[in-house]
Amino acid sequence: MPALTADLSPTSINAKVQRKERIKGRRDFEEKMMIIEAALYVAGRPLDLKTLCSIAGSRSEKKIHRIARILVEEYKRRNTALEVLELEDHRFVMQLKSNYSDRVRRLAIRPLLTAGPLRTLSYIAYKQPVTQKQVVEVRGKHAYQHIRELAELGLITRERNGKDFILRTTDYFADYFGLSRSIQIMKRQLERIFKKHGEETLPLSLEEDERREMSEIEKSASEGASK
Amino acid sequence: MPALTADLSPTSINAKVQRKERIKGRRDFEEKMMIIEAALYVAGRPLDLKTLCSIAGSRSEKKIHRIARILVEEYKRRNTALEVLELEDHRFVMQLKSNYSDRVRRLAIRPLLTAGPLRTLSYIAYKQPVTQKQVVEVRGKHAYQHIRELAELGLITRERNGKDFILRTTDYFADYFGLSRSIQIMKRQLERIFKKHGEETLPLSLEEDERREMSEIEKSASEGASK
Amino acid sequence: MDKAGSKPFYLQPPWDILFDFQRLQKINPWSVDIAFLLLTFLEEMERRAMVDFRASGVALDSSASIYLLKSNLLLKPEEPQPQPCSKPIIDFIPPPLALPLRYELTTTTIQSLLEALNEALQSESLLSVRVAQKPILPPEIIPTISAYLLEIESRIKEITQKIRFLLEKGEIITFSKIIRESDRNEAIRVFIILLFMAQRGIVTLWQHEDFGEIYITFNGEGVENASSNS
Repeated sequence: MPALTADLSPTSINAKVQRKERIKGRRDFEEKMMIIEAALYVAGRPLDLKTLCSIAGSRSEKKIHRIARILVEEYKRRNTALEVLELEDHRFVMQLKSNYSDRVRRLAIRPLLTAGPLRTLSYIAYKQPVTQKQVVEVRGKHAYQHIRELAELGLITRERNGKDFILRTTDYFADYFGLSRSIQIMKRQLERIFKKHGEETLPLSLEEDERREMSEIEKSASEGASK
Repeated sequence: MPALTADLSPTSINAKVQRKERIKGRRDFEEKMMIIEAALYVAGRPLDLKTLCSIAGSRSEKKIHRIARILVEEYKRRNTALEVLELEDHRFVMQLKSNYSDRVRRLAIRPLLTAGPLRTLSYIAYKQPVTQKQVVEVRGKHAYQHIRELAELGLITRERNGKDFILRTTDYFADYFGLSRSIQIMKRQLERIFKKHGEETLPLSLEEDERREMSEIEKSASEGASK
Repeated sequence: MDKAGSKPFYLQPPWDILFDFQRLQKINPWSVDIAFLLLTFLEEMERRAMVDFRASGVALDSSASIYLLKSNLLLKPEEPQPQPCSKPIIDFIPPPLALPLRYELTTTTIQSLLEALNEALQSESLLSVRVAQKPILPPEIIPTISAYLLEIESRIKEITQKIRFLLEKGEIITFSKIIRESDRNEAIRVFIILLFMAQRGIVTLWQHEDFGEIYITFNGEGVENASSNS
């Protein structure tokens, strides 16, 4: 039981200071977690630790990494339609859980890509670097329009090659889908996904086990490359 | 303590059915709450009960209203940078708590519209109902393309009128910018903030007091109209 | 003035080509010397002290159409050729990749809307002033164009120098690089000169898509011919 009179002994003052420090520390921690949450909500794209540090006003990437990971856990614990995920290279993103997307898709602000352009995108990602000519031959004339759209959205790049174009996906594309930025590794990852899901539509976001699998592919691939 | 042997008495079966019903009811409730949350997250603008009902697949506005209100409470309870609010007319919105917006504002990098279409949109909002011909005369030939784009995004409607079209902004437009859905009142609101702010910088989104001011204009305008 | 019933001078050769739309569609645009036609048309009008803005307008419009025909002829072969009905290539087509749904705050706020409104209203007021004060077709524009077209040779030299300069820097030559510091009118003039240069084989122009960048290939011999000619 605490004494009703003020206890001014050195031990007690020390304990009080410590408690205050702890409370201050916890507040700071919560405040930073909420700023990271706010940042991920507003950005709508994966953010790296450097950006999160600068937004949260912290110099320690390690600290921010720890807080962001706790935010990921916090979202898993909550009964919510949203998720916060850690991607490769310690990037974090907030998004809708994939099982809700179909029902609320029509409310999204920006017109999202329809199945046609998404198929073209999928083909480019899998075959890259690939010529525009080949894509059009396989996907049909409409692919010209798809390619324009995909380039406008920053998902692919077009590099002139004589009268043709060489198409490649961008880092933004890799980030968006949580795939590796290395083309070689990404293709292996995609192969795995295509095999698993067959002709079905892919899940909107990667599931936990797939994500693990992906990073294993990546790990083994980069080990192979360094040998 | 529950009996280890199966109890098949009518009272017990009834109780089991009731328990199952309750569990099913709670699951349905939670599912609907998460769909409402998903809808508010993706839309990023206020949604009315009708929209929420259609998304959640429910015919009872009363039920959806109750669930949405519980979501509001749920967000108040959580330690989060986001909030769900009930506006007038029983509309609900998910947004960032205002004390975080300053710090994360710079992460917003993409505009809803580029400068040209935005000018055309603002002109239509201010002059509506306005003919396509007049808009093109003032804004130039490019406005045809702008008008198509704005209609595709659901920001304006085009209603045929002889050889011309009558253009109006949609409810979606009003909600996006936090303006009244009534054209008359919206024009007054635009005039008011236009005059008030002149060359000053406006905040990123409407602050509490502005939201209040807007609804006051709205209230006084509709009272005036009903007299 | 011509007597009522008789044809005005411009409906007679050589100017009649500018007023006969059906013939215009069929002719070889390279066989028409627009500079000559416009210049003599103006001189004739001055001589007769007869100013007819409608006729000037039509003449200008037809000249523009001829330039368009010329540019179409030059650029057409570079557009993607329709594929002959070959067998569709059978290839593994993976399932579509679906984008995850993420909310993203846009930079467009009510302030952006109001700023845009301010600009739109300003241009509206400018428009009313413009309509009231300025004649639709300033008469001096026609002599300016004609005089300019007479300087084709010196302009070709100038642009050739620019292209050479870019080539020396090892750059890909595009229309936008050549007009980098030019205003709109100058850009149009450069474009017309480029059409002349292409017709003479000094350069080849190609474009990937309508309204896209114009790429310029420099043909060495053509230039030597052109410079020795001039």
